[in-house]
Amino acid sequence: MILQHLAILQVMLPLLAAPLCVLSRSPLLAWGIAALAGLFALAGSFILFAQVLNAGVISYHIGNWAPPWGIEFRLDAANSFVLVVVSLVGAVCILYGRRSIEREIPEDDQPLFYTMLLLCFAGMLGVTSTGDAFNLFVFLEIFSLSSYVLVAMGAERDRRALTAAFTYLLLGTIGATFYVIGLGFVYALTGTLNMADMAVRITGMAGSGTLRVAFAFMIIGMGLKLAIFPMHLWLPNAYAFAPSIVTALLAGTATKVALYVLLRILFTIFSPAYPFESQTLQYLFLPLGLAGVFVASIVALFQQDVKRVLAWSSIAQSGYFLLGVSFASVGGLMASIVHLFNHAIMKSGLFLAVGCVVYRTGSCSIASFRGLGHKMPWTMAAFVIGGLSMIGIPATIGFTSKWYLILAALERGWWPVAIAIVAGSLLALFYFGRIIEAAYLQPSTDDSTITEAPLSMLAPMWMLTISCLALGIDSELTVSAARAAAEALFLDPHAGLPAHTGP
Amino acid sequence: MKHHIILRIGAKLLIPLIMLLALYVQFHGDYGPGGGFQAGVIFASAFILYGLVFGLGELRRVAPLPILMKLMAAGWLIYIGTGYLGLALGGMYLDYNILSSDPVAGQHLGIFLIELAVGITVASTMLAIYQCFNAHQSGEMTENE
Amino acid sequence: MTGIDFILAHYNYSASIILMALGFYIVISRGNLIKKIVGLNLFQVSVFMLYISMGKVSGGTAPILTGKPELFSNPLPHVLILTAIVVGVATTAIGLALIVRIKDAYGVIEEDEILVMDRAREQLDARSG
Amino acid sequence: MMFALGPETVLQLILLVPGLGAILIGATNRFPNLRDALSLLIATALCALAVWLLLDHVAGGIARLQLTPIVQGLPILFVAEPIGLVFAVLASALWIVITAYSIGYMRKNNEPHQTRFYICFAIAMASTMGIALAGNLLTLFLFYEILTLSTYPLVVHHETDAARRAGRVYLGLLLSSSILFLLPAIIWTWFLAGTLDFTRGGILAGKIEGTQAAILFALFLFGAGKAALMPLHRWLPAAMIAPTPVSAFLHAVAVVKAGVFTILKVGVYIFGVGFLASVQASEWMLWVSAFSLIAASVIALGKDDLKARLAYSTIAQLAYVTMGVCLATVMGMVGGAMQLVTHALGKITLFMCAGAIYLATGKTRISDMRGLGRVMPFTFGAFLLGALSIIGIPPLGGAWSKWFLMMGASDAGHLAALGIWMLSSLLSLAYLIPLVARGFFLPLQEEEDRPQAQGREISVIRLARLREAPLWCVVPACITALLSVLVYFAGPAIAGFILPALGP
Repeated sequence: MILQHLAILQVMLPLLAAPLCVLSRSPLLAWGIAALAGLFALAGSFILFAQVLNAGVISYHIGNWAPPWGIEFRLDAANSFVLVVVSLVGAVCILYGRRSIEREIPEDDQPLFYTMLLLCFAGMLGVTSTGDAFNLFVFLEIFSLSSYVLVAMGAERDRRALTAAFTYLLLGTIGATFYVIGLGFVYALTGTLNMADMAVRITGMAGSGTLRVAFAFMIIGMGLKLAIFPMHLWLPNAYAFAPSIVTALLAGTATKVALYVLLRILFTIFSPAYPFESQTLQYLFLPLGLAGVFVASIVALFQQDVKRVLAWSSIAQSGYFLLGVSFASVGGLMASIVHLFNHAIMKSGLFLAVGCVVYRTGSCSIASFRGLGHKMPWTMAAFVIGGLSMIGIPATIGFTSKWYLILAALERGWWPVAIAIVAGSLLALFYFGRIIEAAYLQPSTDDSTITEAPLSMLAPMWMLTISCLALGIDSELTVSAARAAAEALFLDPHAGLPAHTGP
Repeated sequence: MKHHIILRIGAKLLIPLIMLLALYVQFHGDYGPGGGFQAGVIFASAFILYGLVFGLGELRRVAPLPILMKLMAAGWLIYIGTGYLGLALGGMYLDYNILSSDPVAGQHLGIFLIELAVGITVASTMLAIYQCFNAHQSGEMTENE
Repeated sequence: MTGIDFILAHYNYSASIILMALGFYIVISRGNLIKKIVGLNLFQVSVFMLYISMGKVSGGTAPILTGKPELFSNPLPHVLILTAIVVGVATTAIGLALIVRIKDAYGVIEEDEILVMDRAREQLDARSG
Repeated sequence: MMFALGPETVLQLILLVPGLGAILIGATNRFPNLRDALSLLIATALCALAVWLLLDHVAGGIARLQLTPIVQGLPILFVAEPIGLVFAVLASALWIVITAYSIGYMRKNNEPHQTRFYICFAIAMASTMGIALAGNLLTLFLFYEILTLSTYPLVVHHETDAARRAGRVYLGLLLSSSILFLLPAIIWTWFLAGTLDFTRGGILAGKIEGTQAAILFALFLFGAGKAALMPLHRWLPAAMIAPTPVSAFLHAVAVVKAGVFTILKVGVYIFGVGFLASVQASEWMLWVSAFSLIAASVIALGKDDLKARLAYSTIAQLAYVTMGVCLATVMGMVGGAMQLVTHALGKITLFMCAGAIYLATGKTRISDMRGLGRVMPFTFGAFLLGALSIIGIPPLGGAWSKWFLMMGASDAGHLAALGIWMLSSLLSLAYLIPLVARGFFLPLQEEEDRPQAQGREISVIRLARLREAPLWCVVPACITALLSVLVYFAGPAIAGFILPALGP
């Protein structure tokens, strides 16, 4: 029975676990509940992904109302892959979180913190799973609202977390509202909220001005959530001042989910065949992506705080996503999705490593990294591997991403873009070089007894680090999954409305 | 405001009526206009009025924050649980038809449970928000989460 | 259809757009955090209005089944917006809660003053780090 | 497994031995003697394996090992082919020598972090083997990057500010050039040819032409930043900050050799000699490398610091290989491969001698080394042999590489190249020989100051005054110097071994 209903249980189990955390008094119990829910989601996402690859699209009708009238959870190769990404990062972050949260959150608030964490997690899973555009908005807001709270929880360490959360709230809400406006126009045109149905009904309306306006609103809305270059202002502070674990979770999943929604809008609801979209891709996304890569990377060079360096690097990586999308080809889309997965793994791993440093030193400025290479060898080794991956050294997953991005650029014949991609990854060399050099080659300023982080933090972090290497050496798994996802999005958006269903 | 006798009498007269209205809106929700959201807010407003007139201390005596937190979670659990009930009975998630032998009765039951869950959560949440903000303003509480 | 007629025929759109622009302007231009939240609410409400006015069918009644054939307005946008309103309330609540905490931490709720304090802090960090 | 040595097993072992060796060395951190013995043992085992593979190939065996794909359709692939085998045997043999030398040098000098030093050495060696035996460009690139990263800790060994700065230049230039030029070149090739396997006769024929081919070729040449083609040579002098064994390792065994080896492989197996000649992609790169050759020689003349002079000499000598490839003739390629071997032997000798001089006297400047030949005759003798080999005077190995290169130039009808090489030979004579001459024929610096030494006949070598460096340092230098002589006699055999690989 569980297997038949996995599509919904995947989301609803974390959502059930969240109120249980409210009721549980002890932080340890709350953590246990959260960890169980996370692990369940992880296992479930893998099973679902396998099911989708074997048997095709899964469509789950909530309340037994058939789509397009009822809300449908619709899993194809694309979103079941994103589901794996989200639940993997989420589960690892929750497992890792106990000690880190003990240090950074007051004890009374910890069960509520886990509640918010689970809500955020469930929201992201919901956004990824649902096939209904408005339901998507609802889940998006569940995840966004809880992430505002989570970011603000960093105020224990630094009061700037509050203003960061406030800015995030303003821009996030504006983004979500933009999405709703766009959705309203599409609804007015088509009378449906089911994304697959919408896509079918839109065909032939490409000339409609309303449709274009709707497209613009939805794209800008998601652009804000994804922190596309000129709309990234909320991100650096939110990442820098949030509790470590929240930063790792958000960096690994939040922008990925937003990217997924963007892909849905671009390739499922709309299609690059529409002139306004292909123009948007080429004349808006391409330059913005490039600008994002360079501007954010250069800003990252001058940051004094490691979390901020990584945050700006995340904005730069959003630029890469955008580049992949802007190629409007299966190759580009695949590169984008490969990068989505890879970046989630490596960036979360990096932020978790920073979390270990914060746990021991209480700070994450580059100065506090001095000499840590000798004092926290395992943490810093994970950090170095993550950094190498971000630079794109072969045998790490970052290399695979770059490879496919450049290949996609060459397929389109866009030489300068290919050059820009490698040049951008070089900048990563310099901003990571600074941190790693400080960690290994500079003597630590104080002789306090800083030791290695506890095993309960190291083990989950190293799970990500090892997958960072293993999937870099053998990329068959991720790449074929991403190819299936890209093809599902690009080639076959309208196929098979009534898919095989549950009972 | 202890000395404002008119306010106190007025409030005492009004509060039961407000609550009654809330209940009406709540239980009428599956037939006509109304439902858990509206009813929850109305219900909470009765308490808020009580708090305004008789003071925060009184309000916290009749609706303590820890209880409100538990109620919030409880409403939430009822909602999710109704969904799982559908699963347990062999239907889809949130499948109301399956809840009773007659699908129409099942729909009634299902929506009733859902609205009840929403009502409880909304009422307790509104009250909790009010209490937190109010407590903060009068400096009676430093931590408001 | 001339321009004026077009605008008049779609006055609900115009109203929404004006409200939206107002709200957005307030969010951007006001330094006071509470006013920003007010602007945000205005912005959201404009969208709610847009949806509800779209669902209205002229002459239609509330969709309550009475057994007689009647002209109904589309109930779905109302249901959607009910959800959106709840989301809006939640956003406002979190926003206000944040403002309360910001007032505690900084003593002010004016954006520019907070920025000045943050900058000073950053410079201090840079000097010590 | 050890008893049924198949080619594939040996290929696996050749990669595993230094890798596992690194772990073992790390595990024996507390026991320096055991650790050093282990290092030597691993080096010897590796050399034996490489020789086994070479003999197997001579006997007609084809060793091939395919692992998981890094990207779709591109597995990690190892294939034993002549040029790679020569490089592998050379590098592993020199690793033994250099390990022995490091043991002497590091102990005498009381260097810190010795375990880290040996671990990084072993990892670098593993990646060198990976480069030598790579069966496709991507595998080569993978190990090329690992080599860069694993030698970085060696370069910054002293962890001083100066070392940090040098390390930045080293890592920055090598990684930048490989990511900025080599990676796009590889992806471009993959895009054009649909394969990256090293194939006899090249894979690009007919896929690209004209200016584009020239650009691709240039990307490869500059991308292999380890080949230190000007203007990407700055990392080599910068890396001189490292302990001398590291410098020797960088110059002779692994890093720069990996660079020119990459260029050779690209020339032979990606473009193919015939195709390279027919599209004339390499003409202007020939001039770039010629400039690099002359300019580096001239700079070397002006350097007083011995290691810096040797560094610029390396840049010049590497340009020989690049020029040989750019000539796009079979003989030019053979010359390039020979130059790889003979320069390795010659330069490692020179560096070990420089280290020995530093250990014995603490001197680094050439002008201070007057008369030292009289107290360190073996060191200076070895230095002389190495220098002569690099200049290209028979009966030393270097003569063969110059010979084949010049044949290549005349095959291509490229007289200008001949002229440049003659000029550069003169220049190398001018920057290498004076040191030896001063060492042997001028009075010792300290003796000049003593009045009683003046006017007296000083015999060239007086045994009583010998002040050689430790045996661990001198003997390896002498061995490699003798090997340089030996290679002269093995020259035709090596050329004959490589030649079949170059045909279409």
